[in-house]
Amino acid sequence: MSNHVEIKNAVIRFAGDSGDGIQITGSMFTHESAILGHDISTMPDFPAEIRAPAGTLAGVSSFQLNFSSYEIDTPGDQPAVLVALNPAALRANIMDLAPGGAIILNSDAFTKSEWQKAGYASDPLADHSLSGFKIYPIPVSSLTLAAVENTGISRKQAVQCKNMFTLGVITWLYDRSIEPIKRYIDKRYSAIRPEMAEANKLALQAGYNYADTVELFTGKYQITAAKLPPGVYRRVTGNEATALGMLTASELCGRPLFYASYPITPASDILHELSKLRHFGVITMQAEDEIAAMGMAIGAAYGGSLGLTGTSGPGMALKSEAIGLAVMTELPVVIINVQRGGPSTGLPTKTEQADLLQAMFGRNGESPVAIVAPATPADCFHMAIEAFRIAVRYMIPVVYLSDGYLANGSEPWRIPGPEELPSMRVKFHRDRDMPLPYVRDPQTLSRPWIVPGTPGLEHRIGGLEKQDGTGDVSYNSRNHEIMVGYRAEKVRRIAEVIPPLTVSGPETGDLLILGWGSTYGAIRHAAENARNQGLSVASAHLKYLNPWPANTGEVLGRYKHVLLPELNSGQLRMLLRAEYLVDIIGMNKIMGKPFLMTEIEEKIQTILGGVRPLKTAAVTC
Amino acid sequence: MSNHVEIKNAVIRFAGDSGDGIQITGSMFTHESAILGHDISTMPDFPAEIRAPAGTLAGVSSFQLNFSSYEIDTPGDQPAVLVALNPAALRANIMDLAPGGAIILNSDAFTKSEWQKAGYASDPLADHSLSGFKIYPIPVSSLTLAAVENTGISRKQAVQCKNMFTLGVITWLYDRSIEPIKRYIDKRYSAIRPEMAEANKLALQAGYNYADTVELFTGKYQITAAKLPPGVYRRVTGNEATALGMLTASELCGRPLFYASYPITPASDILHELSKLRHFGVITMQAEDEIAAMGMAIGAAYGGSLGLTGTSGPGMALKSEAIGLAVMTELPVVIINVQRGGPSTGLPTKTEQADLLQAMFGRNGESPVAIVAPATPADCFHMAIEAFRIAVRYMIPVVYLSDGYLANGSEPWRIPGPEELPSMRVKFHRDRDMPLPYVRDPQTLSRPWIVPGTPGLEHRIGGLEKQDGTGDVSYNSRNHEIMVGYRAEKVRRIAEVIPPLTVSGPETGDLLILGWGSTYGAIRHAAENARNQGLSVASAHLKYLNPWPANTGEVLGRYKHVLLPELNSGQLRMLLRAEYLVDIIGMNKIMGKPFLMTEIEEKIQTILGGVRPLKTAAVTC
Amino acid sequence: MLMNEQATRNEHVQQYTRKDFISPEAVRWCPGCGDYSILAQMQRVMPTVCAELNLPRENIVFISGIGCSSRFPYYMNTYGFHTIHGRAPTIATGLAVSRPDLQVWVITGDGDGLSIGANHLLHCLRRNIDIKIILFNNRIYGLTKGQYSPTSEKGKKTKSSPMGTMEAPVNPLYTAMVAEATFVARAIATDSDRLREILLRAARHRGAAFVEVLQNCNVFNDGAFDSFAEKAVMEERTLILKDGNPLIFGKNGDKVLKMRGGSHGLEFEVAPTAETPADKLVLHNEKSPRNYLARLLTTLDEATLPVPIGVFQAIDRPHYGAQLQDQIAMARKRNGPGKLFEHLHNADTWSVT
Amino acid sequence: MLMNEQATRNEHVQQYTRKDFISPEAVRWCPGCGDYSILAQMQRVMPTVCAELNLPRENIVFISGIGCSSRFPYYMNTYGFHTIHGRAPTIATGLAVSRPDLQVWVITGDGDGLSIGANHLLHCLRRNIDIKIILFNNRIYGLTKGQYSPTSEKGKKTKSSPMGTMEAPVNPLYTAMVAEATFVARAIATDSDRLREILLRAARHRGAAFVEVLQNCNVFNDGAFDSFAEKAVMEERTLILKDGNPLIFGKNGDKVLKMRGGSHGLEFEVAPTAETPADKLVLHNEKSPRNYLARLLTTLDEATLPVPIGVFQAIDRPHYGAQLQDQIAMARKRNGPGKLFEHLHNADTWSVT
Ligand SMILES: Cc1ncc(C[n+]2csc(CCOP(=O)(O)OP(=O)(O)O)c2C)c(N)n1
Ligand SMILES: Cc1ncc(C[n+]2csc(CCOP(=O)(O)OP(=O)(O)O)c2C)c(N)n1
Ligand code: SF4
Ligand code: SF4
Ligand SMILES: [Mg+2]
Ligand SMILES: [Mg+2]
Repeated sequence: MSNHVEIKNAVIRFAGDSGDGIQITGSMFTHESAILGHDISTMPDFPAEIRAPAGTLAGVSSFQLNFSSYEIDTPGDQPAVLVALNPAALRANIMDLAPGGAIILNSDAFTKSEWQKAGYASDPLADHSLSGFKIYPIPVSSLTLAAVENTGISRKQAVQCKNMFTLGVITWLYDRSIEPIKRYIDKRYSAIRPEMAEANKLALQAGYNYADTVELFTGKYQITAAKLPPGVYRRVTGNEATALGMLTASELCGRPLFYASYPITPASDILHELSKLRHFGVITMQAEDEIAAMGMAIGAAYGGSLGLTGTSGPGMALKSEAIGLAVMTELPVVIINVQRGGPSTGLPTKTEQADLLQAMFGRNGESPVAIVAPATPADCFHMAIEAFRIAVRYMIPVVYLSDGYLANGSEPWRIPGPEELPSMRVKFHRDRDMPLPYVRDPQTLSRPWIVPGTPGLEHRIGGLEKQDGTGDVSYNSRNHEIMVGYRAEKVRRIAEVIPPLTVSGPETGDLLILGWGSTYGAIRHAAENARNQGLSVASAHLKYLNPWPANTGEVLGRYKHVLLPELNSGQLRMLLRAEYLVDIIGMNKIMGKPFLMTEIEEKIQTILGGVRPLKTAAVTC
Repeated sequence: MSNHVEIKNAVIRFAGDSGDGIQITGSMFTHESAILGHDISTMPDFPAEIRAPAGTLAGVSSFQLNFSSYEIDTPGDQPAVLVALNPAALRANIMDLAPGGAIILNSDAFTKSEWQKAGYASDPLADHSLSGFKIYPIPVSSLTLAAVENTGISRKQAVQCKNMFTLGVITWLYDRSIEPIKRYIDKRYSAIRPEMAEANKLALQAGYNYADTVELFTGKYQITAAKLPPGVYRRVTGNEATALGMLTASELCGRPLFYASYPITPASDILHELSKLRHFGVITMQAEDEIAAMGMAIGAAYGGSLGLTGTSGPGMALKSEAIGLAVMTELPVVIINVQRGGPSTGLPTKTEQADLLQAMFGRNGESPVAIVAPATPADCFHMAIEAFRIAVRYMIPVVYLSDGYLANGSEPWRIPGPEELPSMRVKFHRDRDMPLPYVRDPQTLSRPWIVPGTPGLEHRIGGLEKQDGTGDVSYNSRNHEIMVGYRAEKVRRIAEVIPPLTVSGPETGDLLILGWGSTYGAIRHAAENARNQGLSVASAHLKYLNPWPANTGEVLGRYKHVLLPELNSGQLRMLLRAEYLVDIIGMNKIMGKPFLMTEIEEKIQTILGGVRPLKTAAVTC
Repeated sequence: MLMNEQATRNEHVQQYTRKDFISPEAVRWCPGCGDYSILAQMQRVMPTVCAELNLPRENIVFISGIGCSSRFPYYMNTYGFHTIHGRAPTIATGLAVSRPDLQVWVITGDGDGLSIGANHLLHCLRRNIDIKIILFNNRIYGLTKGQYSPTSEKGKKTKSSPMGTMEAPVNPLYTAMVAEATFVARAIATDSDRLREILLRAARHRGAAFVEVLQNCNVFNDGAFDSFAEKAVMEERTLILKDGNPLIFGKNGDKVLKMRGGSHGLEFEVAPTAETPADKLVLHNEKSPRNYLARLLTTLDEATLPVPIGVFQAIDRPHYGAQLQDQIAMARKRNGPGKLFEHLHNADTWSVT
Repeated sequence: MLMNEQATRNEHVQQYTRKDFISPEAVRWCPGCGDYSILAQMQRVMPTVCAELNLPRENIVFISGIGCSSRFPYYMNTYGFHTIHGRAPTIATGLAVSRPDLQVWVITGDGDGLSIGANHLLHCLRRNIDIKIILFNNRIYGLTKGQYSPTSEKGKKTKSSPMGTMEAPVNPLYTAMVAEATFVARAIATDSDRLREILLRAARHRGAAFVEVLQNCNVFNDGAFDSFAEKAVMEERTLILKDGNPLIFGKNGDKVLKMRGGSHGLEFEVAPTAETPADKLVLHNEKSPRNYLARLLTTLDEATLPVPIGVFQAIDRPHYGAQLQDQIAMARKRNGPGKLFEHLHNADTWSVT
């Protein structure tokens, strides 16, 4: 039983009913893994209902964690271990489990009525449907109840401790100490609910002891710490990192942050995070709807704050008219869209990348905005700062495209020092001798930021076309064309201040896999694996989507094939094809789920197994 | 003075203050021209303000008419005659006048204060700035006052008659009788304002007599009637034809028309027209905003009516979330967007084609809709019917893209007979044995239209992703992908029932000029002119924008060059380039004004004068 | 001419039972949620509604926005449309106006109906569209997991207001009154008999009916209405409105609500019934269209005065759809029924041969 | 920490004249439009506002939506923002809350503010945002050339309602009252002295002020207010509200407005002043926060009762911005002022070396 197996990474998924505390269990184990120096990446998944009927497929909640001794960027394709607290959790997750993977399950929950509720026709533990896996049935419910018997909590509360029991089992399995978790429980819950904290610790210990005693498992797994760059780390979800990045942008600019938002999944947590920051002078407002939130952000930007609003797809649709106003009045507003499955209300808790074209074109008239998209949860911090750096420098609305997978997923984040952050102090225009609000900076083409309260520069702006220079209303034809041109050119010039597109892997070769947004990890590692197999495959990631880095066309031209995996039907692909007339190969998944590395690896095989060569026409136009 | 000059067409522009009755004058003359058998095409232009200060440039209103002995489709590039009732009208329009053109002006209005108000530094009649034109100064104001002296109307009213005086002059100039206009005045105004009708007729007569007597002009112009296809004609503006087409669609389908709209320029007239049709059972509702109007149309479509809503760009932005609901619930709604200059409030009374990409992509998620666009004011009738034909057959929202130029422009319309109209009777699904709202027709992929009130088919629909077949809520990944696929494929299949793209001119050749929407006339005639000069130039017009006719790619491939003039920065061009990887040449004008034929002709010269050859890569993808 | 074939209702509608209104869809609210009771009462009252109004089940439609409450239509075995956030009244308007043969219900929440959707609510009430609106007020955002709503009490600490909210709450019923709603009522989700009675009265009303149902969200705002809706205190803390009756409440009707005028304007006060002469009692009147008292009753301070339950107002005013049908009839009388080809030619035409 | 440098106001503000508030932009309303008078009074009152509140001109901002009325900001020589249809209150909210040093005015129309934008109006009033909202009510859509508006009288025939409208009109002031506006007033565009007085009082108010100005659109709805706003009848047909005074109006104050209770609820009636004992007179009270009388005064039937003009309500309630600053101060007291890098590290961290 002291059989120690050294492995490089582990992918484990906790699954149970929405009420089973799965997200908390996952989080705690993740936290501990991070502290132990592993690289981590997580993916929670929960139903759109607050709490669907217990025991049904609709009510299953899950949390997947990949922790590793090397650098990772995805929560892993297939869990090697599945913890299933009831039959529904088993049924909803079994298809993702790696062949031969381990299932740790709560045997108490596999009663006939329960497996029927989950939609099984026969007892999955009795029929042979699970024969390809290693099964570890544990009477979790009854053991937990026994463990917490004397704490004086109610039976309902006692049952709720079963997640801690399984956490104890898992902790043992990966050869860890349970002490840090106990400390964590104490720190978080002792003060508020001491008897529950006590019960949780007892259940945890019981699970650990059980695994240690019962000889259920043939061995323990050991994973060494990952070699991450030196520094101080914390774990962040994408939404947390976004909130921190926006705060940081505000401090770097020396302008207050103003966040207006209307709650919507999966963006609400950004509102929750930022509303805790009153001591920074951060203003948050829960608006009556998304239109109002956009209007408020515009008003704040007009007054010299960093105007920020955040939402998800349907809310983005509502903001579109007002975003047009920000385009016309050239005010620096950042709009966060944490994308989810669409169209319409769609799949609120699932991830998708299908709002790119909405961000590009979802307004009347020629109405260009800048667009950025973070690649990983931790990258959200960086790209949030970038969004405001562009917005204030170019006096332009910037759309920041996150998604559900980034928003709720987490990874370790090395906290940067002040010297690592860009300098982006803003200055308002105060020169009374140049009182024209639409005279442009010759380099950036941005108009001056003149805020009310500045003496001598009183002026009027609005949504009607403006006269070049003066900003007065103008219906002049020629002027309209000029102004449309300026607004477009201003976006193009942003390319001057964003980093070029870089590739991982060979600088030229057979295949470039291009990505944007949350597909980063799967793409990068799939390409790496392909290279390890001797294939000539590079990967590159577009974090700036309007404009693209100046060298984008050139990079695309260096490879025989370009593959573009997207969680949509080919939105970026269409834009790149139109611009560069390059026959980019699409790879599209619209299932509310991220790509698996293996899916991309298979696609690489198909392409390099000898399909159509890249057809290139004019590379410029 | 009986010097009769036979000409083929005449382009004349009336211009004056907003309060001068310019639009009425233009309309009357147009009307008479149409009745005389000319082909006509008109273009009104008026300020965004209801009535800007008299005498200023901002207050100038104008109306251009092209009437002709042959078939025309544009109001003409450059007027040969400009009627200017004040200095501001002169100044705002002079740059469009053809070299050597005639200016008929109200000399009474050229006082110092008036020409200063118009922004002239010196008297334009005294300096030599107008030397390139023929000037006919007439003291219109005083002659009018004298003519109506004894009718007992107020001075203010008397002054208002001066437009009729100029109409008299013009009527003489084109060798017409004024009797039809008198009859028209009688018919329209005698009953309501008899003294004004009388005064108007007197002023008209006075103008006519003046021209006849004063020997101001060197001759009269005669234009023979155009050879239009036989039939009964009436004049229609695009908005009128749209309203008539929608009514006709309703009658053809045998389903009531329900129109909900929120007033907005230049779409409001559709609401005004349709609200006169209560006796057809047409329901119109002025909604509280555009979102509500869209919601109402969806509700009506759900109930089995033809659900229709109409707006312009900013209103379209507001509707976007609800359009997504129609996409998800697959209900046949038609959304009219009478495009105007953007972005934001933009140029409300000017025309533009910059909302195509908004129509395509302005929603969250993968949310495809069908798109059609009429080519001329009269074509609005036909395309309105097409919009509903597609909507009900495919159970899909259809965007109908008109624009300000079509909406307010007019031309003769041959009224079709019943036998010329498509049959499109709709049937609701009533089969109790197949109670599934998302089971698809194998051919069209459309789901059945099951309306409330149908016994045994009670079901629930909504904006969440639906289970294939049952329509139940489904968060299943695979199902989501299937449904996204169906919604996209459904749009593609529409290509099966729309006419192929046809060309005017050679079937293969050096240049194809492709257009969409209101650019039709300018493109067609420019291409015709080029052919007359021996160039190998064809033209084709896309009236179906999503999907395109099935042969579109094939047609594009038959020409060395493809030119795509658009009143935007290249929106259709981008889509076509992405789809066919063809290096289409863009020609873009964003000035709130339609293309001139000559502009396109010049572009043809530039291209066929020998520039870059067409680069083609894969034609499919 | 193009009248709906559904426009004529069945002569005799079948007898339904509660079960006929239970849809096959599994209910997905949290255990203990107040929504269950509202659903149950609706399902129980529907057979009566159908019988009374001679309405077949297929002519009933439930339309909702987004929120926990807005899942309601899935569970009713009628036609149902779960639309988008805040817009249910607009979709219901299009349906009700174009299909006068249907009975259209709108289900909404305090966020759906009073935050993002308040404007539509307002306009559909003043249009007096023939729809029955049930607003589930739990004073919280349930579906998005616990942010404050427009009806949350001032100072409430939630995920989005960690230091407390700063806005005055919206009063749903008073807002409905101002919007000229013709039927205005309040019920409590757990007070099932009265809830059913009120749903039935809403169903009978022609025109826009607005019903606020106070509903406990036991996950994010547990006990929000306990101070007056708990069994033990309800009699003392609520005032059951009865048309034509004085505003008496409390055990054995021992208390009465009165108005007091004076130099500081008008105010309400509670007095012992015994000490109030009968002719000084104000009587509740549902049917007076300019009844200020009914309006003011919607505004009582919950902390110090009893909470009125029941029908505040139920007046007869032609609804939008009816007026529209009148216009159609009048237009047909004036112009004859529309004839398409005549109409296309109804302009200054000319012939080319 | 990141407080605005503008937050401190000038010690002594220069003396302005009316001319200082006239912008160079040419005014583009129709000749005879009621908007001119409102503009003139605003420009005339501004020097007083600035002097009284020690406010420099550059700290004044006018924000509008879309409509004829919403062109207003172009003509004021202050900061101005002509936004989009119906959304001015939202933009003003963002500005006012983030810049407490500014005085923010919102200019809106009956369509802009009560049709597409009513929801924002409602929410910004209940938040008591420190902005002054002037709604130009001409009971018509001017800029889009003559469709009916939410305040158009029922049955009105317009381009979009050729057979007459069917909806009950919105009552702007009553709606503002329900939305818990802290300052509510009505003026008539042509009644210049009183208009100026009311604008001044709105300017002085801290919190959301709502002023309805009745404005004639002589092109599309001429004479809409003649029945009571014409010089000849005004004294008889309007009731000038004065705080602490009875509701007396008419020549020499010969008439009085009274309330009547009874079995049919509460109603208003007009009586001769002479026949009404002084102690039976209700007194107008602007400042009582739960003053039902003030609310009801917004609802008088225009045809049969006098039209009240003046300030209906002016109560003191902490505005949103002030409460927010309190929260910021409290948070700083509790946590110290935010320090970025401390905050970034304020989590469970670990070191990799
Ligand atoms: C346009 C849009 N914005 C936001 C949301 C997110 N959202 C869903 S329900 C809801 C509020 C629900 O509150 P309420 O109406 O009170 O319903 P409850 O869940 O409390 O029954 C919100 C903000 C959405 N679905 N769509
Ligand atoms: C989103 C949007 N919808 C519609 C319009 C068109 N529109 C401009 S002003 C207006 C109504 C104006 O009425 P009101 O607010 O009463 O102002 P008034 O012109 O009467 O002063 C409308 C519908 C618009 N500009 N934007
Ligand atoms: S979150 Fe609240 S309102 Fe929603 S289902 Fe659960 S208990 Fe009910
Ligand atoms: S249309 Fe009416 S409101 Fe608009 S400017 Fe003219 S008179 Fe004034
Ligand atoms: Mg709620
Ligand atoms: Mg108005």
